[in-house]
Amino acid sequence: MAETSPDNSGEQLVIKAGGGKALDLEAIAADVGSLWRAGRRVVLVHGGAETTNEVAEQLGHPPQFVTSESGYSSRRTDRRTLEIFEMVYCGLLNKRWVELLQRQGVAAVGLSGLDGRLFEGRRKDKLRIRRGGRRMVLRDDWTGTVEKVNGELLRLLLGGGYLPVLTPPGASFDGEAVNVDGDRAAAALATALGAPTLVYLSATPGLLADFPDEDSLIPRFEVARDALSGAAPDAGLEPLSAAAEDRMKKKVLGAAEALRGGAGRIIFADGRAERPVRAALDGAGTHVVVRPGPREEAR
Amino acid sequence: MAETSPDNSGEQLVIKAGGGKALDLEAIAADVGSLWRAGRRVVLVHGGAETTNEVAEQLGHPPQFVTSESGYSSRRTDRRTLEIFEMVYCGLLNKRWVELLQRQGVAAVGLSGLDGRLFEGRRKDKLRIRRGGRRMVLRDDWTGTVEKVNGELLRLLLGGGYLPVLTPPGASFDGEAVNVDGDRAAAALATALGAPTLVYLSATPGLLADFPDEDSLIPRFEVARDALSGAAPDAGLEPLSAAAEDRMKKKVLGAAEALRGGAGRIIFADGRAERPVRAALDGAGTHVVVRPGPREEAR
Amino acid sequence: MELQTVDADSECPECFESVRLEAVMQHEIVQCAGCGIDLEVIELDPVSLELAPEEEEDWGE
Amino acid sequence: MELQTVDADSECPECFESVRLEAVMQHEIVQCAGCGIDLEVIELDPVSLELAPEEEEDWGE
Repeated sequence: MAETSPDNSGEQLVIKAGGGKALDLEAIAADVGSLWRAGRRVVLVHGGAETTNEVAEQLGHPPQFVTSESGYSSRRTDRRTLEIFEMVYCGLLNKRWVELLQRQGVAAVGLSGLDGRLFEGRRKDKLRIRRGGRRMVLRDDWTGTVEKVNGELLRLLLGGGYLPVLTPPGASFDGEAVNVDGDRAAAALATALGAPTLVYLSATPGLLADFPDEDSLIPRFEVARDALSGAAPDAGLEPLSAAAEDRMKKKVLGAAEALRGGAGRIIFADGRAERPVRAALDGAGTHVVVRPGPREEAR
Repeated sequence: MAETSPDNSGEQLVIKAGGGKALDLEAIAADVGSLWRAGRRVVLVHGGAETTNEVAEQLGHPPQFVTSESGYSSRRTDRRTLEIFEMVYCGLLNKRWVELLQRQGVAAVGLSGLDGRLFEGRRKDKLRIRRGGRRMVLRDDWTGTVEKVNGELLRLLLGGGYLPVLTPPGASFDGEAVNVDGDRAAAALATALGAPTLVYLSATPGLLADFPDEDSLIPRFEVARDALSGAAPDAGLEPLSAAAEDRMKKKVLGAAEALRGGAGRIIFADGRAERPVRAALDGAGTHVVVRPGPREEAR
Repeated sequence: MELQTVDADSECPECFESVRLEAVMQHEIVQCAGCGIDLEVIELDPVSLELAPEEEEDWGE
Repeated sequence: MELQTVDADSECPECFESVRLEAVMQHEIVQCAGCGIDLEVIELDPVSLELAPEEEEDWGE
């Protein structure tokens, strides 16, 4: 293990738990509960893609995925899909997480990014996509970016002793519900709260140099602060995003954004492990850290 | 119109909007938005029974209703039903209300009674029911009472300038999600906040002396404070609960509870009307008021 | 699938009088002829009886 | 239901050169041979073209 984490319980911790059904929600909730009872202030962001696909099928509105011109795959989010997305993310899964935490004695409060405009940004109602060799414009899409985080509402809740459990969707500047990327929202959240550590939990040990070989775990990656300010969205972390497969790519972009926003440490860890958050804080998974540059005062 | 409401914008207002699809959510949201912008502090509670039945059918888990031994009909809430209930109440409808209000420029925050244990009570995992002439014990039921309201979290949000949009489920004392009656939760909420006025909006002009004749609207019902403290749950309002048909009976029980808790005025008004809340505050619908008794200091 | 019913003789856990059960279902509430208390049919095979849970003021949801 | 495609001649709204469209679909992006700008096929019958929306840095959800 590279380092054992000092029990800096005062420090803010942001955890993004992936949506995969391989994750043991109960184990993660128990771990977060013990951190919270030890005084650690935590904000949890969760996903739900896999379950949303299943429910969409059952409701006869199967999910459609489109590939954006720049090659990223995303969920076609027409209004009906957005409503199914809300039912699963905000209804089923958000309240499942809150219930699991409440049963651990944690004062969990579940909110979406629409509530109090916790995640706010621009609605991209037109998408340029590739479909069957054609370039197309896709209209009536309900997806958006995360450009602002309502840190004031979060501090209000954290100050009141609550543990915010957050989920997409977010809000457009006009107050519309928009499907936003949870990994990127978690990065914006870490920046807004000045959280030194952001932990991404998913169904893999961490970033793998040779996917899917789980023994090729990259334990640590140091980046110089000024390397982060390049033009590319993954500036400074290019080797990591090159190695990352599709869904992980977005988490690496999130990591780059969080590091640019001032976070000192991003951990990609295994959400299936025993006490996954503690293990991550104690060194497990891939630790992406900013190498303190000459101008860098102690963080 | 019996009375025009003084624009006591400081006073707390609790609104319970029924779940019926006949209600014009957009019109109600616009009306609430204008009250909120005028400085009125509002908490909205919403239902969702009708939509839940539809989604339960689509998901192949059709709703089952049971009649309790004391004759009240309620939704059989096994775990699968509870999850569908959460998807519709907390996912689809709660975020629809929040979105409608956000688009009106209102800082709406959607929460269930599970979040921060806003509605907390005892889980009734065993129900005594009548089925086909038999008396039965129904186990594995996820319904509960509302005995405590987290007024502190609500005041935190209201103080921060937010408009809480609340929905069942509630939380059991063990932190489990339980299906609770929204009308009764609204009554407990009014009591916890010391709100002088509770407005029930539903798809009918108000309480009807001769259901379903909409011209038989009861405009006003005065009750002496000490008549409220009888043993029966509808003590003091017996004539109203006698006239009320099934779903309205529960709202009358809620009204009795809110009046016992200190509310001064309960209004049963038509959620389909133009500016339904303003109309209700200005005298429309059935106004149930406490006749100030001799010991009653000015409210 | 028609729910299973059973005829059987059992004993009241409260007053130990014998209780005659006719075409009862699992979780059905029956009244003891001896002491009048409400009993719940917990199991059918073999039949087992327990005091039925208290009737709670219940508004239903 | 196979999506409708159309062959047609139209005019680039940017440089007013004529634009030859072959088997295009509604909302398809085509490039103007004259000025190279991206155009969107807004309507098929009659064909209408507009500047295609900017390509946004899009991570997708």
